[in-house]
Amino acid sequence: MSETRLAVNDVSVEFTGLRALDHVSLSVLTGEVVGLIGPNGSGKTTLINAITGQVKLAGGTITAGDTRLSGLSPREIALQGVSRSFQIVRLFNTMTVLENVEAAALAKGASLAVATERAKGVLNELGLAAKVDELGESLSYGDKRRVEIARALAAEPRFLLLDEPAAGMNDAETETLLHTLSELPKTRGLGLLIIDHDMGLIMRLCHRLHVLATGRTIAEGDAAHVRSHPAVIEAYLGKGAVHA
Amino acid sequence: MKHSYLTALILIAVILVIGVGSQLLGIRLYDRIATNLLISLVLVVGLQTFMGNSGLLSFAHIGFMGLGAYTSAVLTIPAQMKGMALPDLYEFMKIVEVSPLLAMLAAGVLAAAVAAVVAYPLMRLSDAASVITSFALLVVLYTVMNNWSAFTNGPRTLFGLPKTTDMPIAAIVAGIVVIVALLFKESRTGKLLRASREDEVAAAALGANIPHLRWRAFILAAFIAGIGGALWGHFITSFAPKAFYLKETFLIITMLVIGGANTVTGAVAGTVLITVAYEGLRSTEGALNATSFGAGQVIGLTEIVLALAMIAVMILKPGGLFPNREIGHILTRARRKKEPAP
Amino acid sequence: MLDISDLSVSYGTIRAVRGISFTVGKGELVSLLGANGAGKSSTIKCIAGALKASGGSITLEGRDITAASPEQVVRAGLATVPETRDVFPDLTVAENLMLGAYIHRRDQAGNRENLDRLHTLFPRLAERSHQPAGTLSGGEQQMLVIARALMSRPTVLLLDEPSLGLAPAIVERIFEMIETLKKSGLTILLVEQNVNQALAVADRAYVMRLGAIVTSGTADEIRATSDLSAHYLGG
Amino acid sequence: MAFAIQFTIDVLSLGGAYALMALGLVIVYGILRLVNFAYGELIMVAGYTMFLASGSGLPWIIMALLAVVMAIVFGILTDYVAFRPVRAKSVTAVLITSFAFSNLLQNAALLFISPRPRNVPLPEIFSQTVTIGGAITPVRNLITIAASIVLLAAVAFLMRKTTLGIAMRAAATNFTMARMLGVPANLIISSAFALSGFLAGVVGILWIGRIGTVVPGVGLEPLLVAFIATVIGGMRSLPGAVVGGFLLALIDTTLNYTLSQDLLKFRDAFTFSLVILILLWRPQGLIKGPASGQRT
Amino acid sequence: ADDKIVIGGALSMTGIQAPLDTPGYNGAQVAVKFLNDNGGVLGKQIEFINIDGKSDPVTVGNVAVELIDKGAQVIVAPCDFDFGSPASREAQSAGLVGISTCASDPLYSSWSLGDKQFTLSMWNTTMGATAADFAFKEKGWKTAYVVTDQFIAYTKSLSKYFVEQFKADGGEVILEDTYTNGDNNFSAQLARLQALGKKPDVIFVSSYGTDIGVIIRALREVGYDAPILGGDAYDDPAMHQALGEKFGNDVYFVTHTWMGAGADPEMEKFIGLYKEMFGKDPDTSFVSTGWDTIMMIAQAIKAAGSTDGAAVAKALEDGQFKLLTGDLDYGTNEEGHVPNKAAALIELKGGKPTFVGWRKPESLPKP
Ligand SMILES: Nc1ncnc2c1ncn2[C@@H]1O[C@H](COP(=O)(O)OP(=O)(O)OP(=O)(O)O)[C@@H](O)[C@H]1O
Ligand SMILES: Nc1ncnc2c1ncn2[C@@H]1O[C@H](COP(=O)(O)OP(=O)(O)OP(=O)(O)O)[C@@H](O)[C@H]1O
Ligand SMILES: [Mg+2]
Ligand SMILES: [Mg+2]
Repeated sequence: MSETRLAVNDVSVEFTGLRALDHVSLSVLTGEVVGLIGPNGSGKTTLINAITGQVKLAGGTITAGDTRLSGLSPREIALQGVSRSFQIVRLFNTMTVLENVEAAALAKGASLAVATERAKGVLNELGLAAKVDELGESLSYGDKRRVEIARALAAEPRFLLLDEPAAGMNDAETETLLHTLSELPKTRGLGLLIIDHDMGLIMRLCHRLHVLATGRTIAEGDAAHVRSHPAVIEAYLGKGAVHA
Repeated sequence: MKHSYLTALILIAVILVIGVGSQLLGIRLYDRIATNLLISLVLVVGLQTFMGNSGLLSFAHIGFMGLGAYTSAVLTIPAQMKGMALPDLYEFMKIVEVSPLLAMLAAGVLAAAVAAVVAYPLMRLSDAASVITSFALLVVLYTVMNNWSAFTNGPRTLFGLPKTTDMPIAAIVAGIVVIVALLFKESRTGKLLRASREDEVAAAALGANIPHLRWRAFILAAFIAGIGGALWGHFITSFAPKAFYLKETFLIITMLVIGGANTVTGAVAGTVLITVAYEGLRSTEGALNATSFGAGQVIGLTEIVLALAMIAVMILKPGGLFPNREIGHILTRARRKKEPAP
Repeated sequence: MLDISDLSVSYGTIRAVRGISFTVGKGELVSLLGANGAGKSSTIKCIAGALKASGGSITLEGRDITAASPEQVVRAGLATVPETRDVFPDLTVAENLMLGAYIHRRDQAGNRENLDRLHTLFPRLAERSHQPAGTLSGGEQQMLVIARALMSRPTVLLLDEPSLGLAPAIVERIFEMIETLKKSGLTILLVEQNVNQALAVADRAYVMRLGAIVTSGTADEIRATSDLSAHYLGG
Repeated sequence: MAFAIQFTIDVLSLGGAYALMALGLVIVYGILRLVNFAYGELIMVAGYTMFLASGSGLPWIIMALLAVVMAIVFGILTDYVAFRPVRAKSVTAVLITSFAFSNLLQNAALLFISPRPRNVPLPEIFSQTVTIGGAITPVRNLITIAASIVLLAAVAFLMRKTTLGIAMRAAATNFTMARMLGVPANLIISSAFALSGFLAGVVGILWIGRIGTVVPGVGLEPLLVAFIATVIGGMRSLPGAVVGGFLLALIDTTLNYTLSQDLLKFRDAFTFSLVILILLWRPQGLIKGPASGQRT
Repeated sequence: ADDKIVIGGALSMTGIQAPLDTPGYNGAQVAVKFLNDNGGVLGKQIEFINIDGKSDPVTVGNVAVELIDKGAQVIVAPCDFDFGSPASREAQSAGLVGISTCASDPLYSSWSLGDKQFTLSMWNTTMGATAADFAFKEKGWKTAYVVTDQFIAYTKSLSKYFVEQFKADGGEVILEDTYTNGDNNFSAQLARLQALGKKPDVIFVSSYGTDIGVIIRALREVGYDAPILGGDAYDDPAMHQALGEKFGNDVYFVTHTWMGAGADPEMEKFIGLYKEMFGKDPDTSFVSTGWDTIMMIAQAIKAAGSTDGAAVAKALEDGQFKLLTGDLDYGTNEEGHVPNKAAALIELKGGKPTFVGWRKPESLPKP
């Protein structure tokens, strides 16, 4: 499979009187894991929202391969192979886990039979096989996050954007998640953009990091580089992190 | 899905029990109540296909029922009756007289066609705006029925429809509609629509075309409502536009919500429960009135008790009797739970 | 100051907290640790009056508040930061903070002073005074919830995972703040996933597992417990 | 000229009544986000109170006060019966319970009073007319206009200048959290219903004063009007409700004056089509309320 | 139940019909008690079962079926074609006689409902013509303004026959306007009337329920003080009270009878019986329609010697009935069971009704 690039070029986003993203550029290749970190309110979630069309751009373009995503509706962007999870879980609460995941495949045009099969496959992969018949709302927090990831995967995306998938998980759960996620780029050939405040997870999972602060890029590069970048320590990691 | 077959089977059995039971008792009133119940079932299950799957409250459903009833009336009232029943009818329509079955189909198609045209732009609205527009649509439909004297005889009672609906016909239509609703729920459109009901943003982010999905469900619901209207028209044989307005709208919405809007089982359960409760209470009220104590003055007791019961059900089961899972699903799960996993 | 004795909490048939007892002394910072689902949040909510206890008693400064309503508990001087980031999404940041001071709504001057103090602690909230709270970023919401609780000028503060979803630098700041608050004489009960940081600020700690307290001691004693992670990870 | 004056007075007096109806509904609907179908019955309660008091020989103003008090009492009762038990559970459940409560009150009126229209006492001033610039208009209409202005100002003050409005919105969105901040949420929500009842009471007196009689179904029309006005004006804003009321009156009156007799029958169809168009154009209503906290 | 005669009623106790049907129901109860106290009919006691028709044609139809199920041998249908006809249609298909207490639209005929169906009321041909003759011939009012509520067959045809007769008499209708029941807003009609620039000699308002009062007030308030004329829907004490001393003047209406001295020799006896049962005076002529319906049914059953539908229908066709609402002689089945009857004229003075007298037009418009 040839490599494709999800490219964010010089993107700005504005809310009433507030520049949440200020000329940000970033790219994710298929097969690659990119970490997006930054202080609270630095615009990380907003960047994902911008890529998936949930907020309008005030400037810049976003492309996936040769296709221009900016200006398209969330639906059209999804059909271009970009899937996401949400910082605050958004499951289909009164549908079963299986139906939750099937929906993603159906939305991409799969037939009923194909969708069921694909959903079951993905759920197995994420260790949720025993929960297929439960309702979304009855799951524990960690399971909910996993179903969200399964749902995004069932859409067979080229690019997967995850917003704080490990929040609220304990160390053991985070470890399992790390393992699952690190396999994805290889087995599915997708590009992964991940936001999280768990530095342990981010440092071990990501090939490259991108750091935002108040809507601007303050650093990018590999883990070691970013970790020792003074601006990043100042704005994000804090002095304590240096010893950790 | 195995449990969907089971659900269909059970719901059809319920319809059969209602139908056969009412005949065995040999009381004409029960036959009438049963037929009425089955027609309500058509309407409530029809409403479920839209409201249950999309999660949007629709007030306009009864309006489409009215459309169906009047369409069928205009098509089937015998030519010699039309002079009296529809004095203002356009000349060329006066000679039209088709078979009730054909008219019923035409009623469904017309209702669906009108729904398709007017509802398309409305389907992108959600929340309060969608509730109000559907409500406004009901008022518009009602106003048209109430005033387009040529076709409806205005606000006045229209009469002369041939009485062709009986219990077996109503049961057959109800059975078909239940199956259609179950199929629709499990169809691609149905599943995606349910996803959008739970979370619009997430569903759109998956690539679901929400307005379009809603639109399809709305047309289906209107089609069923049109059929239901025709069925009802040929059962009652005389009615006025008031029969397609707020009171009836609330009644079917109540039936659906009490039963559980998200499931077809709920639609059936709610219809049966409310009908039985209503008829039971009404005969109690009648009996009270017959005693010298009540002396014909006990008015509205039925509604009062029913209202209290509704409040009680909503407090105890806010999602309705069958909030999420169909009966077949519940039973298969219960069985699986009993056989402990090896 | 805060005495919990034999407290139980149930959700229907699920018994989330099974007869726990502990105390938090005046000016003390006590940490409550435990794996997911151990019953920490349930305990907090019960003390705050948002959940009814199914057994046992809660006393605040010698006053029995077991059956008190949440309103009464706040008026008795106890404020809560729940784990669920419950901002009022449609209200602005300023309005959220204003509600935090609901019980002092007559004392406008005092509130303004308190607000200024919190604005220096969380400058972001000052910048965003007129933004609807629901549109804040996750971390900003967390800051708002903490600030709002402090607007009621409590003598006892319950904090349920205050660092959730916050950037490392902010987490650091929060813990600095907690220490400052403690120094100012506030009594604090802290629930945290981040054990090391929690123990770094706590005087004493209790470890919960499956609704019961399994270990307790000073922060140093707990840190020294070798099987802590076994309890902590719910192994 | 006389025509223009007549038209203006017609619009203003109808609009004043509509605006008041909408204001009473928007307190509950716009702030608590709950549709109170029993709102119309509060108007009915005010009417029947007047009827029941009419034999007492009390001065009219006392009867009117009594009517308003009863509407307030029933407003609070609505909260206790239909809203409090299900509020937290589901929006549709609330819809059904409030509808059921509305049915309950209507049928109680049927059972305990009468299905037949009952007369309400009206003060002399309600049937007097004045001539303004050549147009004759009942004094009642002027009272309605004045009442709508005064009450709107009073409610706006209450909501803006006191913590009450904010506390109401907080209690409505997250009940438990509001209580954990010391907000007596139950009391606050009940007070919203009381306020709604108060406005319904005033509307009841003015509206029924137009008709002269009260029947169990008298509340339906005000409810519908209030509902529509609230929605087109802006569901989350008090001024929106008032603007909606006047706008609806303007639409109604204009159609009344301009449509030919054949088309006039369809007036409601035109009005409601317009409502649909407005909502398609601005789903939030004409006047935006305070910004909503929705984001992804 | 061979030992009693069951009469089923679908009269509306609730809804817009209640002001017409509840008094009828009360009157019927007085009649039933009177008959039973005096030995019943054909030696059998009469049982009158009424189930609320709720002013809804669908409910009325359902109720009729229920009544027939319960053994009703005659059906008493509610007023007016729109609400009453479903009951009559059910009665007809069960082979029973159905009688409406006060439906006055000529659609309430054997032509449209079947050979066993009757109405106790005069038709609107009589009611409209009476009003027209009274206006033009007696009072000399030459120009009329007519408002027609599109609500039901009754409101429409009453205006139609009034206009036909008024024109035939030589009068001029300066404006015919329509109104829809429940509108509560009469400003458009007023605007059109004002635009005409002429004041009519008489205003004919055919409407229903509380709306009549609203319209009259609206007209009076803006200075139209011409006499107002209408049909039996005006015969509602609540409306009279609502108009009160101020507006309840110069209003005339045609109705079934006068509930006081001078209308009928039997009236005093009836009022006595009514008072005994309900503790107050009857306040509308609809009370008499209920009494009359039951008494007429009893008389017809006596004449027929059985409760058989065909026999009773024949007895009704053949009989002459002396009623509180005037003498009644039905036409044959071919003539549609036209009720040949006189009408009572009432005037409102200071909000109180007074009896003007009985009228029977010489010629009637064709139904
Ligand atoms: N709809 C909106 N209206 C106004 N401001 C907004 C809106 N959405 C986001 N913001 C602001 O934009 C900024 C960026 O928010 P964003 O959610 O992207 O932050 P983040 O980097 O994801 O932070 P966190 O780590 O706390 O989740 C924040 O300051 C937030 O308050
Ligand atoms: N609303 C509820 N209904 C039913 N069970 C609940 C509810 N809330 C919590 N529980 C159950 O009660 C137990 C204790 O939950 P609690 O939230 O107190 O745990 P916790 O220690 O705070 O965990 P975490 O670290 O994940 O926040 C869990 O088993 C949980 O599943
Ligand atoms: Mg974020
Ligand atoms: Mg917790």
